[in-house]
Amino acid sequence: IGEIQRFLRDDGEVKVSRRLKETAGKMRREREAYTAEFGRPPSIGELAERLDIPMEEALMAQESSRRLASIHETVYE
Amino acid sequence: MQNAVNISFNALGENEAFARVAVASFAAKLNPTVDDLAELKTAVSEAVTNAIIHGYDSNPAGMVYISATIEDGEIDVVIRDEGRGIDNIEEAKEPLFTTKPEMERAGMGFTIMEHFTDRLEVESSSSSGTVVRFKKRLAGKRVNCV
Amino acid sequence: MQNAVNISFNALGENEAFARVAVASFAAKLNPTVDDLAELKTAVSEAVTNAIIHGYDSNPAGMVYISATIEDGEIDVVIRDEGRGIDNIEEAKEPLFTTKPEMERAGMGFTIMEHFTDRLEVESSSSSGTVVRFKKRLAGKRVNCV
Ligand SMILES: Nc1ncnc2c1ncn2[C@@H]1O[C@H](COP(=O)(O)OP(=O)(O)O)[C@@H](O)[C@H]1O
Ligand SMILES: Nc1ncnc2c1ncn2[C@@H]1O[C@H](COP(=O)(O)OP(=O)(O)O)[C@@H](O)[C@H]1O
Ligand SMILES: [Mg+2]
Ligand SMILES: [Mg+2]
Repeated sequence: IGEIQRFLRDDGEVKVSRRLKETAGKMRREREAYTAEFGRPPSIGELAERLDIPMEEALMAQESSRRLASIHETVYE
Repeated sequence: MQNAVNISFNALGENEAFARVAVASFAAKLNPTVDDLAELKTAVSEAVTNAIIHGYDSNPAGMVYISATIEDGEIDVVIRDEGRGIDNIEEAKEPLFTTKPEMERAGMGFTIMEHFTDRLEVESSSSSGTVVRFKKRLAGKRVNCV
Repeated sequence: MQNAVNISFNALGENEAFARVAVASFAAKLNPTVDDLAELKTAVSEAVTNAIIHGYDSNPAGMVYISATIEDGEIDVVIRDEGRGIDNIEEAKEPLFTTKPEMERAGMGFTIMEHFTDRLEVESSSSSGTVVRFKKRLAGKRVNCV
């Protein structure tokens, strides 16, 4: 148990919201870079792999970066 | 094999994020693009918001039900409420039609859902509430014939 | 006010990630620390894995049910299956006790759940299956009196 707990407890008192906001920023930048390179957006798995983060973190981080303004643009374009 | 998940939650705006992430994490099995995933989540948001504010008039005692299944690279999402129902579905789907004009971006919910999914079906009655169902292809989309 | 969410899904190992993320995204409302959330997810994994492999013997037709409520900075999670049940709960909770010794980290599931949550209750019967319930305080934990 101690071993598992040490493995999990690596972030001290960092709040989930702060961690996810940082990850969301990295994901946004990596999405742009990837799209520029390959001419298509990455899959969520590719993005997680390139950033070396677990898929679960990528899924939660995508939520924290949600921007409603873009919906409007997409639909009215 | 078909794989199904069901979620339900109180009609509270703060549960919208839960619903979005839950559906996205189920859809993630298909390894969609981040853009397709964002579109799927937006469609889920619009349907959930409608259930909460129109179906239940923001009464948190109401429950919102979502079922999702995955088959052949496609996700099928059903969002259901047991609220007041929609009188005229065709009219409700019209861009800019709304019964709550005081809201921001009013009247675009169904238009957004139609735009971001591959097939949208709406059933509603004043006795049983509203069922919104959509499908979205998330895998095996790009057939590159060289 | 109390806020509740329910999820259910087929007893497939691939749904474990869905369950983890769904519970985590609900718990995220309380803005826990990264470590506390990781512990909560680990406890959920252990209970869900048990439901799948022990409760249903990995038969995907079985359904796993999770309910979570949040009140006063604490999350309450109930993970239920309608599987074979546990003969002797006290024995099952003993560290290293397992009826599937071929598995990795065998026999530590309940020990991990007990360690990573604030309160653990298990009920089980061969007729109705198993209910595992735990609470975990995620907000307002440390009162720093200076
Ligand atoms: N779940 C629902 N229950 C009852 N009425 C609904 C529901 N969903 C949509 N409606 C009706 O359809 C109209 C159009 O919905 P929508 O296109 O999302 O626009 P908006 O939500 O901005 O009004 C709503 O104003 C409402 O009258
Ligand atoms: N949901 C369940 N249904 C039936 N039996 C269970 C369930 N959960 C746990 N058990 C029994 O309790 C034992 C101990 O569980 P656990 O501590 O998680 O260790 P492990 O899963 O590695 O065997 C299992 O081997 C199994 O016999
Ligand atoms: Mg709407
Ligand atoms: Mg176990």
